[in-house]
Amino acid sequence: MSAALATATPSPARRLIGGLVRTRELGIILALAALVGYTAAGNPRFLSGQSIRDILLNTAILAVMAAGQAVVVITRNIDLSVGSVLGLSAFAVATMMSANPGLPMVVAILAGLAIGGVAGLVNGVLVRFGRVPALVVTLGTLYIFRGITYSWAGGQQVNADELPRHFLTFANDSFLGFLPWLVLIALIVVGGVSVLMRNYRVGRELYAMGSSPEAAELAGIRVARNLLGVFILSGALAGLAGVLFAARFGTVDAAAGTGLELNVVAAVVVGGVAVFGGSGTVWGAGLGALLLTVIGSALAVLDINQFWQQAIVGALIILAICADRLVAVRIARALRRKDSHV
Amino acid sequence: MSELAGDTKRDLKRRLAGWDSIIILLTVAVLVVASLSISNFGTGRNFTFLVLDLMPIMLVALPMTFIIVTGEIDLSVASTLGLASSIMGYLWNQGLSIESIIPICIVAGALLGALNGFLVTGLGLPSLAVTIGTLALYRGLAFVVLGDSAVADFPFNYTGWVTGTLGGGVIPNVLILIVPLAVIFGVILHATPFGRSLYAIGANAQAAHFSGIRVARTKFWLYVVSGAVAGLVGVLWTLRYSSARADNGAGLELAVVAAVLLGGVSIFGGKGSLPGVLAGVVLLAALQNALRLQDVSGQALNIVTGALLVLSVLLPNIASSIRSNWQRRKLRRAAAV
Amino acid sequence: GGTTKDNSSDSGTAAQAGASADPNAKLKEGLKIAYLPKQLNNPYSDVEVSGGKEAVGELKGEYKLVGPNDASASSQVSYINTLIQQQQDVIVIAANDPNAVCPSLNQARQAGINVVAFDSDAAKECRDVFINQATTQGIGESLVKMASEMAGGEGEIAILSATPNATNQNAWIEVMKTELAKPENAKLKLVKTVYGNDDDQKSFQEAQGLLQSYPNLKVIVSPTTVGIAAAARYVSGSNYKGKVGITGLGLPNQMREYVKDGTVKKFALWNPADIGYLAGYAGAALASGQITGKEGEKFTAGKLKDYTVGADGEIVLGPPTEFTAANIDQFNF
Amino acid sequence: MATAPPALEVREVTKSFGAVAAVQGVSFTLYAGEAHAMVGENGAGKSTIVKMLAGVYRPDTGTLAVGGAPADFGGPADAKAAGIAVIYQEPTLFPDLSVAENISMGNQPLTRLRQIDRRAMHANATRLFARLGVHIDPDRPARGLSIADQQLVEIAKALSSEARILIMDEPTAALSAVEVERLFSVTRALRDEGAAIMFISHRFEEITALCQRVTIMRDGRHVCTELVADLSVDDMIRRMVGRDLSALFPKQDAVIGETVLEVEGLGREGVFRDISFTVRAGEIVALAGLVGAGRSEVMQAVFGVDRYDTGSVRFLGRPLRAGSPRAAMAAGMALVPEDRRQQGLIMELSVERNVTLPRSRALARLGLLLGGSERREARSWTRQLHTKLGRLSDPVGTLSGGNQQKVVLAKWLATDPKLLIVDEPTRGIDVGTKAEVHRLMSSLAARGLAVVMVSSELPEVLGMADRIFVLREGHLVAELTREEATEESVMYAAMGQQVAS
Ligand SMILES: Nc1ncnc2c1ncn2[C@@H]1O[C@H](COP(=O)(O)OP(=O)(O)OP(=O)(O)O)[C@@H](O)[C@H]1O
Ligand SMILES: Nc1ncnc2c1ncn2[C@@H]1O[C@H](COP(=O)(O)OP(=O)(O)OP(=O)(O)O)[C@@H](O)[C@H]1O
Ligand SMILES: [Mg+2]
Ligand SMILES: [Mg+2]
Repeated sequence: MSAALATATPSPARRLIGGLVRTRELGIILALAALVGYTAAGNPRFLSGQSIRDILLNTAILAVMAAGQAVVVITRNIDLSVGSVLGLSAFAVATMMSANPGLPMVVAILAGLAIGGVAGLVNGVLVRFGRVPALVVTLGTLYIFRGITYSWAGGQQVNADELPRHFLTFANDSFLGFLPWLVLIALIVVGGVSVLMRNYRVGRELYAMGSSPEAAELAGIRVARNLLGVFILSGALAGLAGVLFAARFGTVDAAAGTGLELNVVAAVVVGGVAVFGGSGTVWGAGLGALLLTVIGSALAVLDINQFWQQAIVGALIILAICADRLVAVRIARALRRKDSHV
Repeated sequence: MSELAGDTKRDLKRRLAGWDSIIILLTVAVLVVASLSISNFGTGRNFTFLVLDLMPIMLVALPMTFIIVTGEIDLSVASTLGLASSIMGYLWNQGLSIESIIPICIVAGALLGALNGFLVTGLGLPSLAVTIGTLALYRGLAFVVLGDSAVADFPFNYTGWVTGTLGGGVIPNVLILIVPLAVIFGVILHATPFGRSLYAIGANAQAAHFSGIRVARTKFWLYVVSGAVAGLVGVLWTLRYSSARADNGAGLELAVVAAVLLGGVSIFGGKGSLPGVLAGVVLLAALQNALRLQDVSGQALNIVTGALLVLSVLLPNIASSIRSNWQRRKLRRAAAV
Repeated sequence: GGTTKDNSSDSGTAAQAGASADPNAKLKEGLKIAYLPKQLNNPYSDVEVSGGKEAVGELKGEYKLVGPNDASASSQVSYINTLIQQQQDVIVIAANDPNAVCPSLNQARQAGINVVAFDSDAAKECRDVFINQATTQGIGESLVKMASEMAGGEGEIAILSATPNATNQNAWIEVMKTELAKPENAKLKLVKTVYGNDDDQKSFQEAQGLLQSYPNLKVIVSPTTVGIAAAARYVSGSNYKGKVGITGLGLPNQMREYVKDGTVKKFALWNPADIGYLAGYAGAALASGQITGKEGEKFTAGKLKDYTVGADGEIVLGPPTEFTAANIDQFNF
Repeated sequence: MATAPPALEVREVTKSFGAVAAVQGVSFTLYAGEAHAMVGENGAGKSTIVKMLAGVYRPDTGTLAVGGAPADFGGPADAKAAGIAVIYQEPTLFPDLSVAENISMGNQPLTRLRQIDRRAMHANATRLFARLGVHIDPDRPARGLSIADQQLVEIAKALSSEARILIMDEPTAALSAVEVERLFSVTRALRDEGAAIMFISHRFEEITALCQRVTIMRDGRHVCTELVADLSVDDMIRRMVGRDLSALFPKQDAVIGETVLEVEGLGREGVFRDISFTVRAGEIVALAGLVGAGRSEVMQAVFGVDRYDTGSVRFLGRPLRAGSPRAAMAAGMALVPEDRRQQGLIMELSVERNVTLPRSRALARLGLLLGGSERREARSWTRQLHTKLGRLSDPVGTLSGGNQQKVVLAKWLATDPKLLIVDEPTRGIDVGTKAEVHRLMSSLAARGLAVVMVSSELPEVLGMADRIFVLREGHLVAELTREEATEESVMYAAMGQQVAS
């Protein structure tokens, strides 16, 4: 009797809830639409080709890092060292390219990924085998990686005129003439990691690890391997972001990316990834990065007093978290009502 | 009863082996070695400089320890400090007396903390996310209040008091503030039912709730206290540099969190002690002071801070795993015989 | 904003205040001269202090360079305290906040240390002399002049500055506003001042925001080396290139590319190395008793020849150099 | 049976935690097609053995052999690969993942692109639940499942792995008779298909119903392994405790006094509705019902840890503030919750701190907690409940499951309440101590304490309660007196139909 009940086709209630769950990022999409609409109404140039291009280019770097960070946060860890890794990679790659102008872009990207990957490996080993909480490790390596970059760079700066032309134009050139390379890379990263997290075993294992670390060990999940992988991924993506940063901004010194870690974490959190792990999506984090960038650009375009801008950014971050929370509560309530037999 | 005494003695031994006592010993060692080997380190004047340098971190770390013990975090403290400083400058320009400005700044800090507390406990939002938001918000408001200007003409009897020493000797005046506050926070955390409840909340909030502890209310008040202390430090900071600016104290939050973690407090809550945190603050400040006197560059200071932070947790873990490995091997050998 | 009114009882009563200058005193050798720029690892600061190092070498003194990684006044104070402990003879400082460093600088002066401010001044009660790159008035005027040339005498202009608190930038901007108020500049309209915080990325985005908000913008004036480079880079990579002019204060090495590709027609700067160089000699002159910081005192600064202390202890380096495609290849800093 | 190689062989394994020797030189063998019971007092070392078989702990000395080949597990993954499925004593679910995902974690069905086949995963969960006869939505997150539902998901998880060796550590502790019977029929089927089963329980009727052989443990040592048919329950208890035990449920008669608790029309949307009952001093009232009937929820709302939407609670004639456990405690209530890990204890804190947590205010002098008052109090209560522990300053998480339960009891008895609410008070407690707990409750009631007991164990309910309220799907459906109550009458009310089979 119960078998028949349970295998019945999904009830309307379930489909409704399924829909709700699938639009977990609904709040942030609405916020984004409202903000763009409002800004464009105030200044139509906000939707001009150049402006959209600029926003997407600016989002690209943040989104690449947010994708890695989202995965780390989903496993109930955090990687605060990403800003410093970006700086290290950006400086190293810029130095390499200025010394060997003939190297193709692919080599630069691979070098960035490798440098970031090694940095991530260090984090991962300390977290897993040193049993040091990720926040402590990466707060430490935030200082250490930055210190290394400073000691190496001193006051040197790699200027645009020292960098090869193809490296600099990479940031402005487009694939097939309309999709900038930077944006394409960001889309591939965010999309690829999203699919990995949603549809592959290893992705679900990462969710499981964040949801309950003890249970993950007991379930025979290879926690050590996964965790190292996660930190390497986050590091490598920060390294990649460093290459994109160097190409886009042309001038690189030891301070590149200072303080960026808070933006990245903010993007991830605004994008609906729970800081206690286990839930949230990578593409949500990508949206979070887009929202933060749009906030920044919109405030500049709306001609809002410089001094108010930072305050508004803060207020909007909090509003976004509240909206996200509201959606979560609504889903939970819907679930409970559906379960109830009273 | 004798069993009880035995328990106490063993506990003492275990306490001594705990991380906070290691960090305390390490701090003492660094102070002694630096005084002996670095000229100018052990001087009275340097002591004053040292205390002035560590004052903001030390004071903000007190409530931060409480908050981290309950498993939450407050990253907005430095921005609260900046906003309090801005308010101070603004009101001073408006012609208010300093005696009325100081309490206003502390109350303003408390209100900012209350907003954090409401968002975290009232709406149930994660504190890391909330306080990243208010970090930006409060700093932004600081600029709104004071803009790009700096206010500098505070009365000398106040600015001089903050940088001065007791009777012109070597004891800085601000110690009169730091020491009692540290003692009060320490006693509350370690010897009162309230302190006990903080550990319970941090280790398992649900079980604490089932035990009749008012989890949300407790956390709310911790944020209020944290804000008030940040407001007070904003005042002290402004007086010390005789400069009220919107960007005062920027970036201090990470230094505070680093010091608290170095002091052996677990970021996941439920573990840690205040003496350990105090030692952590002193250790970081003393090392930086000593290394600066040795002309070690700022970058190297970064590396030292970071390495210390990681090693502080890593080394005890390695030691304990070596110990247990060794024990296992001994057992196996005994079984084989 | 407030200024220093009656700061402290020890203001202006530094140890040497009563002493009188002896223009013929010999420059001492072995002086310990410490440079404390706004921030280490900043290309502009690096060029400045390189001149200082040269000067101290010529003076046979002990050169030392310390400084924070962030451009904040509070970290500078810690370094001043350290320098006091180390009993330096001269501190050469570019103040991040004119007042915040004041109590510490006064402590230094009470301990017998001479204080030279350069690049960015400290409150005048707490330093002996200030090496000014050019008069504030002169820089402000020349910025407006270049902007007007580029805009063809009329249209909208905007300023991309450093931090909202930067002393020197704010002073220049004030002068610019007065200049713009004059009838000959009536057709120039300053639409907005934005701040890139001397952060490359932030400056880049602010430049972007300006161009979006003000479609008719003719010129961006950036009186900071980080800002002008970022603005030039953005414009050269966007379709605003050729439509919007960039000018301001910049380092030739950073700007060479954009001058050559036509994004930037003209910009200005003094030689930063000379500031550090002059500051070194001024410090030595103070420590040797040649000058005390009073108006009218004279001293010789090595290859830069003779200087006179002006009002409020200011020593002006000289007029800024203007760089164009024609002359930029002659400079390397 | 002896001709085929044994499915699993345990030889002389030893495991110590610091100074505690949890398991010392234990050997036994599991055979395919046989259900093997393991019994022992709380802290005898059963769960420690389970964790060694699961690869969680590595034995200090001794070896394991699977299917005749020696096995050295580096971690749970290795044990899993060797065909061992484990249901741990404490549920280990992933709260954020759906129930279906929890069940197939690690062996999700894949599509051709090696992506997860969600449809097949859902179908798999539905099939397993049908087999166990439970209604849990496979798509809901595991968060918020009751302990019993969690235990059922754990069972489904273990079944889904189709392992050759199935180890179950007190899987029935939170289940009521109906679910237990379903579990047994599934387990018997598996056994008959050739799986080796190891089953741990403190309920002897379950052991005689399911198992062929039994291994008895005492203080970390192996006492004997015998055929169940050769031993009487008393034999087992004697060997496991080392002495004879007398009557199991010694209910004392008590004078019933004035009304202590009055619950009037209590309701909470989606959970329970219109619950009214009273409890008088000296009385033991039991709430019975199937798992998920809402009994725990009702009592949690009464105590104030949960909200309620309608109705009122009066305590000793005065209205009790809703939603405030502190007010309830001040009035003289105590609640021993069902989930000791999440609700009852703070695992990282010491035994001492846990016991005195609700009373720390009363123990303080001038607001300060100095000296040994906490320690003395903790010592006297843990002694009274025969808690097996090393030091009072050890984290409570290092105690065995049953001993943790005793600490929760100690914690609340120490508050000297007028009304004691106990939710599954003897979950995971061994026979000896269970008798002790019952004696204690009974004698407290005799001294005028009012007791509300939520229990899924029918014998306990029938043996202890003066009156029994039966809940079904959030409604109060029956009130039975001690005389009226029989297994049949309670089950009939709980299920709303005649008991099948
Ligand atoms: N992680 C640990 N650290 C220290 N001691 C432990 C740990 N785990 C178990 N012990 C101790 O080992 C002994 C055996 O515990 P175990 O959990 O195996 O008992 P059990 O037989 O399962 O009891 P129960 O029936 O109560 O579940 C107990 O004395 C317990 O305190
Ligand atoms: N936090 C929660 N969120 C949503 N539903 C819940 C939550 N806790 C319990 N439930 C549901 O409420 C119902 C009542 O559960 P409750 O634990 O009160 O039952 P019970 O009768 O005590 O049974 P038992 O304790 O034996 O499992 C169950 O269907 C359960 O799944
Ligand atoms: Mg057990
Ligand atoms: Mg229950």
